[in-house]
Amino acid sequence: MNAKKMDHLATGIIYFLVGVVILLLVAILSYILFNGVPDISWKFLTSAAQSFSAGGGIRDQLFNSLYLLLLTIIVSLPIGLGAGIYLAEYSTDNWFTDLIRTSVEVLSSLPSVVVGLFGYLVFVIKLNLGFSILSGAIALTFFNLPLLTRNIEESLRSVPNLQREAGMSLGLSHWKTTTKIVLPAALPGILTGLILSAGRIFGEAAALIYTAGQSAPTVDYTNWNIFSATSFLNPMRPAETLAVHIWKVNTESVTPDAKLISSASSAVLIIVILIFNLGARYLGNKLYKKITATK
Amino acid sequence: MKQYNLNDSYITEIPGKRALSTKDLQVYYGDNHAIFDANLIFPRFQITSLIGASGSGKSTFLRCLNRMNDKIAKVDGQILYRNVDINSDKINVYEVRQHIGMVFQRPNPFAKSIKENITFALKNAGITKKDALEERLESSLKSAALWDEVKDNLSKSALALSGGQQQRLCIARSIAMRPDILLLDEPASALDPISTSKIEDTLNDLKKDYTIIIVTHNLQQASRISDYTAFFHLGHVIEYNTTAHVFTNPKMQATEDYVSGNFG
Amino acid sequence: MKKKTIISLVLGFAALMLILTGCGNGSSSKESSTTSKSSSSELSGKITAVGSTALQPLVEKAASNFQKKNSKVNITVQGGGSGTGLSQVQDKSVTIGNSDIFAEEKQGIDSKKLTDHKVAVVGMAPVVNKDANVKNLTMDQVKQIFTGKITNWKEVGGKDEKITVVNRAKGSGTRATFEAAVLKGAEAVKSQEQDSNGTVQKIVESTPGAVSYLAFSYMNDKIQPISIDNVKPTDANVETDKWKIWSYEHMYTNGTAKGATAKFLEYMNSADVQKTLVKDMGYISIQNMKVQKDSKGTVSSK
Amino acid sequence: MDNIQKKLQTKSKATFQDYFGKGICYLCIGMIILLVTCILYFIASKGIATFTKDKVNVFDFLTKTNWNPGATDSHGRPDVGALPMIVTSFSVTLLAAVLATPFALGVAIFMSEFSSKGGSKILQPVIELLVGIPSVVYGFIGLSVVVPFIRGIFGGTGFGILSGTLVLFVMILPTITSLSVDSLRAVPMYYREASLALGATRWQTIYKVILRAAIPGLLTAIIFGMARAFGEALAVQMVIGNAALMPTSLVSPASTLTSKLTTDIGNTVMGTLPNNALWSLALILLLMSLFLNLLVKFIGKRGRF
Repeated sequence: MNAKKMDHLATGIIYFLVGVVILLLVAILSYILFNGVPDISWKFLTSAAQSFSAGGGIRDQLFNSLYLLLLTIIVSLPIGLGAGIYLAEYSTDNWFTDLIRTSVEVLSSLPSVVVGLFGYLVFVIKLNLGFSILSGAIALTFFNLPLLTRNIEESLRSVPNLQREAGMSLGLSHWKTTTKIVLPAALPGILTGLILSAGRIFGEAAALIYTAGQSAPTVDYTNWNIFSATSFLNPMRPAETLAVHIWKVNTESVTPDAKLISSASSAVLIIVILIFNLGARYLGNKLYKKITATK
Repeated sequence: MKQYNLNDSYITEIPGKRALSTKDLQVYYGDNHAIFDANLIFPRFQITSLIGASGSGKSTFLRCLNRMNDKIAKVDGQILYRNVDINSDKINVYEVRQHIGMVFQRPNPFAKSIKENITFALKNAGITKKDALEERLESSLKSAALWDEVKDNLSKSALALSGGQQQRLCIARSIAMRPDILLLDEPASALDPISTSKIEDTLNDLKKDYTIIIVTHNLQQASRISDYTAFFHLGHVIEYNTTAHVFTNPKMQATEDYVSGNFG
Repeated sequence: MKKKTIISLVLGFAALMLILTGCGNGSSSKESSTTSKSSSSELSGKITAVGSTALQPLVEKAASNFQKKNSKVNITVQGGGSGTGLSQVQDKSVTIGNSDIFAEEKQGIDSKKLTDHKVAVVGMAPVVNKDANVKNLTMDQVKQIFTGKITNWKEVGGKDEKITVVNRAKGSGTRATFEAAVLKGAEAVKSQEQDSNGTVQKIVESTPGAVSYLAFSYMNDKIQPISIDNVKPTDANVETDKWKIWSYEHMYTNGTAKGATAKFLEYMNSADVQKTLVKDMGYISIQNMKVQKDSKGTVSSK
Repeated sequence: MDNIQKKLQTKSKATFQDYFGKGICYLCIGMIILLVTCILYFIASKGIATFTKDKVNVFDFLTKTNWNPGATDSHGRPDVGALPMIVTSFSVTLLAAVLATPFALGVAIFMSEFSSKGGSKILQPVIELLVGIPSVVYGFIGLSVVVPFIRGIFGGTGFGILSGTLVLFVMILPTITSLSVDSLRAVPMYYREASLALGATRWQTIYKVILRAAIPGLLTAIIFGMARAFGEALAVQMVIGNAALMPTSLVSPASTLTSKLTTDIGNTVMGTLPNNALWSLALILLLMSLFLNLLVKFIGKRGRF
């Protein structure tokens, strides 16, 4: 077979593979959306969940998911940035760097239920954080870090070396060059990583069941005192997230409309991730343009 | 390729004030010995060209002069600047680079506005007064012959400029730091002839205030703009003399072959 | 941008440090958390109840009602499984351990240390996929099905269809109860295992020939509950022990319950909870039981 | 000594900035190492207890096929043989990776080499969207779509390795795809230009130049995917059947390490043999992924030269 024919054949195969995947994606997404969207109402989004009776909403779970996302990013992004910068800018090829890379990969391969139980015994019990958003956020950091670190490293590496040399040749410190020149240029890539990991946070259940807990006590959305037990901002309160809620209504709940709640919640979850995804991209582009002054 | 005796070299005495000199400079990339015993003296307020075939080590040598090779290569020997050996471990390399600036082969403006490209490093070096920054901005862009082209949209992204403008911006960025010495690594190789001649004009103007060391592939360029020329071959400095001598009356066979185009 | 990065870096670390140091202090001062002043009229304290997922919704709802009346009591209710509940209450990590199973039945638990509070009764029944066309079995047939002796529905008068046994997770309260009442020491056939009522319900509903067992509250019209020896699985039959497969829901405390915890457990057994929430949850009120069962399975009239 | 000479030989603000930066990086690295050490120590100490405290023979544990931690076998030893779970875990992970890799690579090549910006602009967010679908939702789709589908075609109950593989395939597809896209895009543009300029067709360029240059990145993408498959519990648990039996076919109920762990852990009491044995499963899980990591790293290193 000659090269031209091979080229056509390979192109055909790739289009076929892409077609199958697209079909699959569309099927899954429409399955979830068609099953769920008709049941989403304003009331569903804004009322509290019910244990035994129909008509419960997901207000608290939705908020908890978002808040947990925020806290997890606050905990894991700095560490991920530091580690990513180290690997991309400071590390040399030696056993220590290898050790770090292996560590990061080990973190990524931990089963979530193991992290959940570890988090339960260490954060919830030993460190006495209790079932809390904070325990959940720390546990999720375990999953978040590998993806984040790897992504930040790759994004930094993909910034041309010329930029680094430009900064260094002006007498800027390596750190300044990295943070003020290389990092902004790597921002779009870093953002992708953040979005990917955010998806994981939204969807994680097994690790949270044992750490953030599976109950959502009623909180007061007007109480801004972060230390008050009823405040919605208190990171020390237990918080059932949307994914955990879906798990719960499907496994042990006796709510009569469990099916409705779980399909509608799944759809909400997807829509929220979509909004987050697009929003983060939009903001990222805007930020990038602002930093780089491109119009 | 013809074999030349690499240990044979002709290095002329340099009269007048020296800006920078190297003594027995060796560079190794891992096990690979890239520069052998380079002993060169660069005169003040003159333009010196480094010429030689690809892989002759001229760029490597240039990058050693402001310690840009620190991370990638092992550099032995001395580099003397103001009687200080700036190749020592104890030297503050950031300070070195503020006095010995560098412009690279490909234009590499920061992804920031034109103004920020110039002022960014200045602010970081402690110049924060607005007037001072404005003054440096204008004077450096004027020196690089870019002021008239960009003065109306200084907040535009530097990436929107043409290649030649970008390279002149990079020169302006370097001289805004008011260095003593300016190192240029084939600054015009990626540019069209018009941009190239603008850059050459700029360098000629800069000569009165700066010591310039330039690596170039372009022999005409070397002969047009430089006062001294050093010829590199396989990591050895073969000949170092005034440009006129190197091009019209080379002392070494290798140099003669190279400048006459009979090389390799 | 940069400044923000630095600030967030610093803040992040500060927060982590704070947490870590805070925890150190916290763990030294923590006690099993019933810190109520019995003399004062208003209750206060922190109660953590962990364990059985089946019991969780009931306790959660009761806790929220209880807190409305006693605003200074803070109750956290979580799942995790009966085993987790029992071991954590034994370690005094939590105040109350929720369990579907007697502490005596659980390997590794020192039941003498724990005080049992039975809060509800749960009845369980075998369920089959509707396709099998079976409604009534003898106790012996059920036993033979779950020990793998009978493998086709036609052997017990149903359709010619292979039996797919779906068991519950080893060590779960539901399985322990079922095996005690039905298998009586015989070893169950190795088969699928699931650990939650909801999943079992869905699997039995959708898999032809499937058989499993569920708590009464998970019965619906898409699966077929089985009568045993012509006794229907109803609350009334459980109350008189005519229906044999039932167990208690327990809330264990380490030692005698005190203060707010005692009051809360008292509330769990009050008419308030037993008449409404327990019913809503599909459990049988402890007050309606005409008989009682001990940890060895011996039934006596009350 | 003049002012400049002095400055050259003293530390400046920039020097301290670098100390600061390095310090922060090392702190972060330290944090990661601390986390990893903590969790490794924790799982190892719990997992080893089965062998040290409960005197289970490691070899028996790895090779026996009977899992019944509550009971003892005919010799009076605890009956814990993890082989069925190990085999099943390996099977679903490898099968899912084998199945997902061509699709993921195809999509990645499409996104980085073929498509105009529009195509990947739509595909990318959609693929990222899939990462965020909770595994429990995948589990239920698996239970209500995949299991009946398999039952319809192959008979049996539909539960088993095949259903698990299909569910995992969808779950790890986005992970492998998006990481592969990253590593293909990281191949410098001039590789492509050079190859095309030499007269190579697009496919030759992709196959001989780009894929080859991206091998380490692609392998990492596959490891990350496999790691996710290895560690996935909730979704697999719903479709694999959870029977601690040696799998006899792709459609007979089986049990992975994670599904066993998730199903049973809440019902066991901390410190007892059944609980320790489950932690030993977690330890195996960890060691297996560690081993796989090292293996692929080794391959990746050889591939580069």
